[in-house]
Amino acid sequence: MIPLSWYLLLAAALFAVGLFGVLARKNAIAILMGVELMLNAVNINLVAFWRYLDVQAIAGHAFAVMVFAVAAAEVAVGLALVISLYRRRQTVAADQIDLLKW
Amino acid sequence: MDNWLFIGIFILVAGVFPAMPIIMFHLFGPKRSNPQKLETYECGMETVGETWVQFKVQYYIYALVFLIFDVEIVFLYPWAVAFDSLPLLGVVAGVLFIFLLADGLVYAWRKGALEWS
Amino acid sequence: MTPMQVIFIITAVATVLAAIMVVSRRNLVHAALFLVITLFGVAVNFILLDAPFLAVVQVLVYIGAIAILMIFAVMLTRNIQEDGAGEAFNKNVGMAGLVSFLVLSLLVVTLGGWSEFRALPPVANTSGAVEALGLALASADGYVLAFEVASMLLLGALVGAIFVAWPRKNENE
Amino acid sequence: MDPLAALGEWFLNLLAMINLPPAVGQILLYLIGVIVIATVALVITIFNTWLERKIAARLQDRVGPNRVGPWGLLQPIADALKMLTKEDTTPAGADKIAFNIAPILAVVSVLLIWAVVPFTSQWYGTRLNVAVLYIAAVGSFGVLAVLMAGWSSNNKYALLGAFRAVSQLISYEVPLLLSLLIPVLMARSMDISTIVEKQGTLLEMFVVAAPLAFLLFFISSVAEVGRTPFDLLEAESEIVAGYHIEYSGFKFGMFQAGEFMHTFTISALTAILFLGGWQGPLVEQFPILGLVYFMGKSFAVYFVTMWMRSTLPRIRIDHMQSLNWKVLVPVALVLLMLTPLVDFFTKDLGNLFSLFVGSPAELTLSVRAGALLLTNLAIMLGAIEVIRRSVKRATKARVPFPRRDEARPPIEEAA
Repeated sequence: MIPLSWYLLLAAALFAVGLFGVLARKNAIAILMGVELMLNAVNINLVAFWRYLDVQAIAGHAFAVMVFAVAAAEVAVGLALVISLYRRRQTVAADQIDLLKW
Repeated sequence: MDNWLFIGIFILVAGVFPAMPIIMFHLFGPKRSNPQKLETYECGMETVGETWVQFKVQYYIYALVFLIFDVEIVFLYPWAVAFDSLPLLGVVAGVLFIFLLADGLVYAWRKGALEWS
Repeated sequence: MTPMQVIFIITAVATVLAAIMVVSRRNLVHAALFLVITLFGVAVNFILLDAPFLAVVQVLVYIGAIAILMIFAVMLTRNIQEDGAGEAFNKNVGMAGLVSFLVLSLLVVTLGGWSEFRALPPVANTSGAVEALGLALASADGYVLAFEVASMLLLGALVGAIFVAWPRKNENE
Repeated sequence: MDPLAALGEWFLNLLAMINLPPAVGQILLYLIGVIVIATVALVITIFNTWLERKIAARLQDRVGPNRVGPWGLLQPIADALKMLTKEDTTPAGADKIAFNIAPILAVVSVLLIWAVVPFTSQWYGTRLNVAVLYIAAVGSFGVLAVLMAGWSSNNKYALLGAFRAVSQLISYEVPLLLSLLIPVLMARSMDISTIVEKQGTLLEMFVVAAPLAFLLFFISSVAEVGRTPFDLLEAESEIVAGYHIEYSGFKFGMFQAGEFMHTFTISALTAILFLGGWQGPLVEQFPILGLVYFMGKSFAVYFVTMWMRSTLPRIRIDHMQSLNWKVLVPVALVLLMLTPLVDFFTKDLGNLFSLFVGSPAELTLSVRAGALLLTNLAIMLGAIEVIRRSVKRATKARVPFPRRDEARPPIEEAA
């Protein structure tokens, strides 16, 4: 059967790839995609631990559903910011959004 | 798990079913192509510029409201399944949840974000 | 190797490869389509973990709504100049690669030597999970507070996002 | 014993005799089952293309296809052959992979629904305890297919059509999901077979207790398919042809086939979720009768969609969005707030009355169904009244159209 560590390794790989995307991408929407990858990695971990530790404890499911809600909220507001920014500055490159930078 | 094995096989077969006639069509259909035929179909006019249209923000707003509603409705399905064992408080919690959901719609409506202009 | 392991390895490799494509493709629509493949791979993993409800929700919410919203946003903010010539990465790409590689190797080293939970616990019947979740979400000694707070969070996100994205009156487009 | 189950048993025994491991036999059996279900769905679709043309013709006082085969029954085959003579084109600037995957995905998204549809009490692909959400989730691949088709064509009109189509599809998914919640709430289960089993008698059919949910589900499903009156995706006079403008031959045919199959699928789902699916008199003694009931109910609903198609004009895009966000979604939300409350408070009423008369279970049932029906009717009447008033207020300000002689003043006599 599949050991738990396999799932954790998959989640780790997804998390690292997502982290790279967040740190290295130039386009703000691509950064949000990286965040989504990281959130998915977290969800795999939550569900894997739920399955291997205690199926009766529903916390794994409840937290995973909360992560869905948080991801949706984050994407909605994040993309709204990107669109608003694009309308004013005609750019979606994250390193050109430096108005608050001194 | 067996159920999902069935679904997995179904996905594969469902992919093959429409792919078969398309491949057959690709192999046996007539091929008398010329560059004119492969041009973009825009009422016979020459295509000007790249394919790029500035879309209205309206499309995004609808998708946004849909996303939020989608997630909230997903929360309600387990609640509906467990309805028989819920106490009054649980039922009220669900109804309150739907009420909060409706508030978002009211805001969008009052803001005029639902108008197709 | 059992068939389950084969299925897991195939989906895991496909998921991670698609994720790498997501962060490296310059064409953002392609990146979003690869994101869909990644998300679907994660859904298959949920199935393997006996959580069909979460798998279905993953497809419904992530692929059906979030990915669609991403593609919409990409097309709304498409800029001809940035499309062809623009770089995919910013100037910190080397540093970012190093950091994420360090994180990954740390996790791999830690998890590689971990020998607990070799096999799936034999509890096969997880079909009551959806009902238990529904009960937990709406009962006072469960997650009813989290349930309502999630509703408030989503309401706030909806109001905030519409407020931000909707053009101001004095803004001439 | 059920004939199909006996056949499967015999097949497994046959495989065991030639020393195949049982797991392989099970997979082979699944594969055969999948192929049978998919073929049935496709054959029904092909038959429906003929039926639809015939009925649309009768409704418009024409004869319809009558040349190929008896009563024109072989017309679909002639259509398929004709499509094969078309040229397979992929536009020069198109994204080849996405362009070719999109039509396949469009069919897959509909075909997958049939994996959980119960034909009779014994005959179904598989039983999932999340079947209702599975159906909704599978539908999101259809949205993706539309977006991929529009984007990969590299054509302004295709992209614009895809945007319109997707905004319609996702908008109407909100009332669809909300109204799907009502049968789930009433059956206390997301398993579609359990939902059918709960609708044993006429009074238990969900259409009796929740007619408003039935209407909401039906309207939003028709919009989801994009049939008249919601066919602005391919409004020829406005946006050339919608997202599939660059497709030709069988690739275009796949989009059409997907749409036809989807129409029948939503009819079947309406029959299952609200009209009791395979339930009917004598179905316990002869399970095979269930197939007749199920098909009869599905085709009855399908006939209504065809009837709508031949009689209703196309709706305008702003009306389409207002109908969704300002009528269907608010009504669904109000319904969803009241239904659980009514349901909860009538749950034990039967026991109360049973002190005086009859058996509690039956009484509870009729009290609950009656209360829910009254709630539904009240919401429906209230909604109609609100809409009537707001329409009245909106039309008062409208400038009346000038009469003909005012609009065009008589020409002054020429000098």
